[in-house]
Amino acid sequence: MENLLWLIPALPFAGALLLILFGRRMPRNLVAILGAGSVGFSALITLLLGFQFLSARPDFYVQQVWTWFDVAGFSPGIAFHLDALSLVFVFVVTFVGFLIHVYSAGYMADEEDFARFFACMNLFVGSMLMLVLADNLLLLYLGWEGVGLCSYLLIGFWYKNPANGYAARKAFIITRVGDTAMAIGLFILFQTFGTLNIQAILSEAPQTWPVGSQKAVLTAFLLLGGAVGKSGQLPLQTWLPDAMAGPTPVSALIHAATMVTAGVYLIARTNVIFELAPPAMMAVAIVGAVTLLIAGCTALTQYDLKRVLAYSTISQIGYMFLALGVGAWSAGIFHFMIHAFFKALLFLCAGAIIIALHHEQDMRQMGGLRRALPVVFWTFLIGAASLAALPLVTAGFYSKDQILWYALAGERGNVWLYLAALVGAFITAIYTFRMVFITFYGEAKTHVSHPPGLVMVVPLVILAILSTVGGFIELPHNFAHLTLFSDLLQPVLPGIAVDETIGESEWMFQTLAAGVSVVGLFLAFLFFYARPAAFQETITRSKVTMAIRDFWFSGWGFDKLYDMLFVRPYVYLSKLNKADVIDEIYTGMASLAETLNRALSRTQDGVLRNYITGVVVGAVLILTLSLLL
Amino acid sequence: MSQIDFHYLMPLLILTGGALLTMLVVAIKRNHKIIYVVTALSLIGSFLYLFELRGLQRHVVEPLFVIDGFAILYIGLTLLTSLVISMMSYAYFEQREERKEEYYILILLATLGACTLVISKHFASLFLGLEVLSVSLYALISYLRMRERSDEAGIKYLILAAVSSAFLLFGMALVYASTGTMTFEGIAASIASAYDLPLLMLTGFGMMIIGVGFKLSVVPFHMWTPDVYEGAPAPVTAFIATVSKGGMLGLLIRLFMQVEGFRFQTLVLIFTIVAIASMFAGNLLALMQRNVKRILAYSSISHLGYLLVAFLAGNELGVEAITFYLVAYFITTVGAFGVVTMLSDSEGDAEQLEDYRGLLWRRPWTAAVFTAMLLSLAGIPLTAGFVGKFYILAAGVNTQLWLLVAMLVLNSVIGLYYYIKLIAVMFQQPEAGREPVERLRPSILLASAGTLAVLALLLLYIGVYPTGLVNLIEGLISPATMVQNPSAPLLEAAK
Amino acid sequence: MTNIPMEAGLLLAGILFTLGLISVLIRRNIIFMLISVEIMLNAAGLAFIVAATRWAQPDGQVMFIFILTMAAAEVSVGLALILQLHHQLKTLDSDAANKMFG
Amino acid sequence: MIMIWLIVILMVGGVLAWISERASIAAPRWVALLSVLVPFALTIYLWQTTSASATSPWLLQLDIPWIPQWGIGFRMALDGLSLLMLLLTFFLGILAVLVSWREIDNRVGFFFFNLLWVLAGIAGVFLTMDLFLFYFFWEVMLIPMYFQIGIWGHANRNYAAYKFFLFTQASGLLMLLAILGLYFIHGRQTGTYTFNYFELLGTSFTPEAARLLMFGFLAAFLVKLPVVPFHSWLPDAHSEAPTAGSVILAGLLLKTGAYGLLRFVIPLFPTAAPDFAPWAMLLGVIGILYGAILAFSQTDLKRLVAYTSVSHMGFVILGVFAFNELALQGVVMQMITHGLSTGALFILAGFLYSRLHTRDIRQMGGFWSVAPKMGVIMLIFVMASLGLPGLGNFIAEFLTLVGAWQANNWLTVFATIGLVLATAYSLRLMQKTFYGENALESHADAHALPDLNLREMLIALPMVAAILWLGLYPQPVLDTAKPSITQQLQAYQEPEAPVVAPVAQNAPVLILPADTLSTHHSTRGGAYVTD
Repeated sequence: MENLLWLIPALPFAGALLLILFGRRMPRNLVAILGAGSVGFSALITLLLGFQFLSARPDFYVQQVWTWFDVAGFSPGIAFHLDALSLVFVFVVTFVGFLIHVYSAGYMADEEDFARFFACMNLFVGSMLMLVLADNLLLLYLGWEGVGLCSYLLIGFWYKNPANGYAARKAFIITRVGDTAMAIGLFILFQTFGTLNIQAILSEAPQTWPVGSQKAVLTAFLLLGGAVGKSGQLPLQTWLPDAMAGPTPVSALIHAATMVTAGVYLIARTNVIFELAPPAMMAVAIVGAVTLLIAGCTALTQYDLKRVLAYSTISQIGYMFLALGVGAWSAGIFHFMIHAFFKALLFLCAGAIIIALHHEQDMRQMGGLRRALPVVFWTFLIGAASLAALPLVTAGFYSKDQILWYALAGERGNVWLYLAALVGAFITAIYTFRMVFITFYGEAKTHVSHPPGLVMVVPLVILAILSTVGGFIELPHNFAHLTLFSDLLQPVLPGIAVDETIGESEWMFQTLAAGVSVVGLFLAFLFFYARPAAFQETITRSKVTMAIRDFWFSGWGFDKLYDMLFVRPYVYLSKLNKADVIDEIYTGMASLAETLNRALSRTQDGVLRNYITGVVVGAVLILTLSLLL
Repeated sequence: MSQIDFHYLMPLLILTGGALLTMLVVAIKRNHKIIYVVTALSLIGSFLYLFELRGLQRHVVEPLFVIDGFAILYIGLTLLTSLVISMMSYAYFEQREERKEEYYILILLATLGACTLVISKHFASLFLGLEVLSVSLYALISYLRMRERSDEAGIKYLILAAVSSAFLLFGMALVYASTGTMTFEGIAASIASAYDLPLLMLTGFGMMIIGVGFKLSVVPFHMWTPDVYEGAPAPVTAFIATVSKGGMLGLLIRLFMQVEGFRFQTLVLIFTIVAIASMFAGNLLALMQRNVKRILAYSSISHLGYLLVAFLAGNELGVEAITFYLVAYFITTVGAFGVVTMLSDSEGDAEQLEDYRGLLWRRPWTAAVFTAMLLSLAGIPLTAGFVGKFYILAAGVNTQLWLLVAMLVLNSVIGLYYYIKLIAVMFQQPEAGREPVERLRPSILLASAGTLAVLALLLLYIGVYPTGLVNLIEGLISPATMVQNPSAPLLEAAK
Repeated sequence: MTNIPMEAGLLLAGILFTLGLISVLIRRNIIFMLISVEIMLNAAGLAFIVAATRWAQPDGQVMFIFILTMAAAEVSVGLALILQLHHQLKTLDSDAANKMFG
Repeated sequence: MIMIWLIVILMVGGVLAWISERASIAAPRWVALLSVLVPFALTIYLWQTTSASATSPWLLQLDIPWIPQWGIGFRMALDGLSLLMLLLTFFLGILAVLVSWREIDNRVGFFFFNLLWVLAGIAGVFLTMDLFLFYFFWEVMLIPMYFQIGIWGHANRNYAAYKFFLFTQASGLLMLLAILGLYFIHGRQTGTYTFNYFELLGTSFTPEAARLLMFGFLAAFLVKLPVVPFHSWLPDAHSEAPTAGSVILAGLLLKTGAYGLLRFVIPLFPTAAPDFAPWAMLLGVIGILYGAILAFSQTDLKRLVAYTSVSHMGFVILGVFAFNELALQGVVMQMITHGLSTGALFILAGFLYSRLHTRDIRQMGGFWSVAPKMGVIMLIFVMASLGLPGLGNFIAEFLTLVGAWQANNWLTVFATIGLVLATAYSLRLMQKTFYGENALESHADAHALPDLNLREMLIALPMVAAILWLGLYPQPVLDTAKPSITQQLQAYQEPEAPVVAPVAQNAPVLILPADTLSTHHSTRGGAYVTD
């Protein structure tokens, strides 16, 4: 059975290949079937393998398909490694991926480049699976870059609009910055361990590097660089909101559920190295905490539905980073899974709205959609509740609560991290329900023309169910103490020790967290449903609040900052030197020769007496030389 | 003079006889074809006689001449070059109204002068050879009397050559005054023990360098070169560029080797400066030039600079290199001027760059030959010029003349520019190129074309397989051992 | 005779030579230039004779005769050329013969 | 003998192509195609049938006396490195013939003559093991290339052709000086005056001499590669050359520089090269960054691609001077994959030019909608040029960087930053051509840009297949290169061992009777067998 492992990434790749080669000549139905079907089969195999894995409980399955290359003992294979961690990711990628593919068949139905879309999507799923299944970091890097490429292709799917192309390039380049750091990290790892095989490195590292050793810290930071780029965390988060230029299913799959969490996967995968580098762990936590606050604040101010969701994604991944940073590995992964469900759901709902409103994304043009799109409303509401972590009934509550708790009580946690996470949860609740109220309540501003068809609705419903029940596989120990998920991950990810002194008061903090999200919901109700005008007035009255709002709206000015610091100088420098200043040296040499030529030509004036003078001068010189020396 | 002396001097005597015979024939009947045949026969005869002399011992005709392998090599080279030039002259002069017959007398006499130069070992024979060569050249340069430029070139050459002769003579007189002998070995003997040259000698050598430098057209005595090249008829230009310079170079080598001039830093320094200046001046002057004959003139200045690099190496390898380079250079130059001759019409010589535009498409074979010649001048592989340049560089590197070698490399690059500019002009699209006013009968051009073809093939052959020529040169020069110089046992291991 | 040192003779020849050279340089008339060159040649001849006297050899005299012969040949060719040039340029100014340059 | 045949077939084919022009205008094309296909098939055959023995990396050797007086022989030898380079040469040669099929319509015969002779010269460079012969071929390949640029090039062709010729000549002559210096030093030490590569390998120098000679060799190779600041001939030559010329320039001529570094600089100067290594690597890094920055702002499509070559070739020198197997394997891969990817980009530029008659990317854009096939191909090679894993260039760059990291951390960091800049220019290229609003829509005829036809697909698909193959399973290539790379590095791996017995001035180590010279067995050159 585990011999089928290679098929999981291979099927989507095969689908992509067929679609690239023959897609344009295929009927649309076939394209959709091929596209969704190949991912579906992958999901099926995952299911089979997953059952086997769960029942047999091996540490991992490994399958080497072929040796990629072998140079001087460096022999990374095209080899797949399935353990609990990858299983979770593969499961999410294939299942959510499959659902989104199905949804896309409806969403993209009117698109001209139907085949290209599915080809890219399949290529993406394949690369993503490669990433999470890779048994060595180089293959992981292949998947890593592959998903980057697909992200580029899909953000720029509507290539005719230069803005989309810009967003696509921005995404690729900024993530490439992170990738570069990661590549350097790989160099260090290879130099130290002579291999890039993940398991080998993880088992070697503790023997080679003492805790806190300089190299371990450096490596961890470099890997963090890669993770930060891919996952849209500070300081490389600016590409993700712009990435919303792609079709909405793309945003759902790539920029919410899967690719952007690759950073989380990388850190979790190399957890041993991070454990050896406490400063890096701290950095992960701080990056997460700061990012979740900044992105949350920005999400409060956005009007573009997809941008709100994008910032929310950044913020939620911030939670995952926070969890990883405090050593709550399985909590981070758990949140990843739950987030994948509800964020994909939210995006798909947003997609349904957008397509229903003729590609209208501005929330101010929406409103009152509750009645026009009831299914979308309910599913969106479920997703939003999960995102806002409304207590008890949502999956989001359980996953986020774990993170909050460990941020405080974990051995690496502290009050500040906890406070940041708590405030973040509060903000999350506000902006989530701001969306709900503005979009679905109030009066309708745009006519709904295009209600979603069955292919679109079914994935919504399934995801809505998952967003609710997904949380019940891991319940707090003071609640029901169900630890299915963390048990699963136990062999891969180390557990977390809890500070016993505050262990007693866990109830209190859980209630606090629940309360915060309910208060947030209430405030959103107040500001955006009950008294929107008054709230608006409060904001606009004061210059300070206006300035804050503008600052938040601009994503805390990062875009502008980078533009000024990097983009403009680079473009300016490049344009300035377009003609290549070094060429001037050679042009100069050429003109020097020309000048000399002109000067010498003047001596050849054709006058006999001057020629004789030349001879005489030469004679004098020679005689002087021979007499003087 | 014994009988054996006559035997050894026979090639020169044949030439003299040929010249006299031509004169007589002209007196009897002016016929271009007959004169042409007589000339060719006497050159060929003279050349064939050289085979008689091969392998014989070095022979000295006291006190004036010495005939050794070196001399035979240079005489042979001179004769062949003259032959080739006269072959190409036929078509050239056939289309011109002037009396053409005396031209061949002058060619024969000039060749005789050059041959005398390379076998002389005495100031008197040196002077005689030089003047026979020079006076013939005055007439040759201005042979096309009706052309204003011919006359101008002639008078310029005459005055300058006379001035330089005066320098040479005065220098010889000073050397004579200092040593009391005019034979090379006598001079060598008198300074053999000297660590430093006496003032009189130095002045004398200095003034002789002026005379020699003029003939070689090296900086700063080069200024006549472009004007004379431009004004003289194309075949004569070829003659000046090759035979006249080759003869003088042969003499210079013999003199310098004999007196071991390389021992004296001053002389070496002078030649170094002259070499570098010639390379630069020649190449820089040619850079933007638009007259092909002038380009070739300037290029010859720089090539003499290159030759001086090998000359300064001052050992057997250097002499071999010079000789090899001369062969390559002769073939190339004669070939290049041969093309110019071929393309010239009765109006004037084909010397403007415009005349060559699109030549590759109009007359592909001619253009191909010209391209090959230019590439050889530039020293690009597959041509003899490359091997020659390689040889010179080898000589320079061997003696570790790094400065000169570096300058040579630098100048090769500068020079490349105008050679490939010429080539580029040839493959540009023709824009109603100036066709020759009247074309000769193909049969007349056949000789020229055939000669050019032979030259081109030779160029490639030597470029690809230089072994034969190298063997010949080494075989003729080594036993000559003009100087018993033990400090240069080079390359013997590889032989 | 013998009490005139060789150096003096050579000096005389040198002065003559220089005079000739200077006059070649400053004269524009081609005939005069030719004459000046002859002076230089004869200066060289004189130097040969002085040298021959020093060594009491006939070689120098022989050289002088060579020089004379050669000078005659040169002048004859030169005059012919000058004639032709005058025919074309209508002047004997050597500076006028500057059609070729560059 | 097969090695000579490879070259002779090309040369004869060239002459035949020229002559056959009289028969018909199509004849030279077929002649040319055939005369490249045959050597290609022969090389593949060689690749499949021969393998390096445990003791010697040499697969074939040949030694025919040529100018025995000077110790010059027609010496050739084939090892894995040469074999790979030959494969690349003939592969790109075939493509170059195919792209010229319709593009060249005047003086077809002469064009193919030049094309084939360039290839012959390049093949000679990759095969020869005699330094004189090496220089000979080194120069021989320039002239036909010069003609190609000068006759069939674009508007500014003369300038470009001059520049190309002057740069390469100047640097080549410096190499010639170094070769001569090497020749005489070796000759004085051993009494054996020879240009035989295998014998010269053991020469020992004073540090001063070694440095000077190495710089002589470096001059030629660095200019050819090219390394900033000697690169300025390249953008002009590449952009003005006809498509086939650009392909050969970028794909092959630059590789001769890299090959020279591997074959000559590294093994000949094991003492001087490490001293220079940091500087060389610095030059490489500067090249990577400088080329990338310049590529970013170019508006001429071919010029842009040309500057990317500058950037990519920076990796080559970076890797070469890292002196380890990883880096050198990376370099070999880089030579091959860059040949393919940049060749492909030039071919695509040629396709676009033949349709649009412009190379200005400001006048392009949005072509995906009309020419999606071309778009996919372009995308693949753009991705290759930015080093996307899965394509050959990634393996090359990664191995190079991993290897370079062992040698110098900081420089490798900066080189890695080059990957980001590569992304910037590559994506800009894609954006300006295939993304955005269709630039042709404003014209009356929106379909002025037909998609790739069958012949063009026939050119493009093998390249795609090759670059994917190299990206996913490069092992055959790596295995082929391995023995020769180990060989080149021998002097570096065991620094304590007396690699080169220090040869005293008056105690020649090699005392050989003159007549055994041509079949002399040099320990460092491997068993020397004439075939």
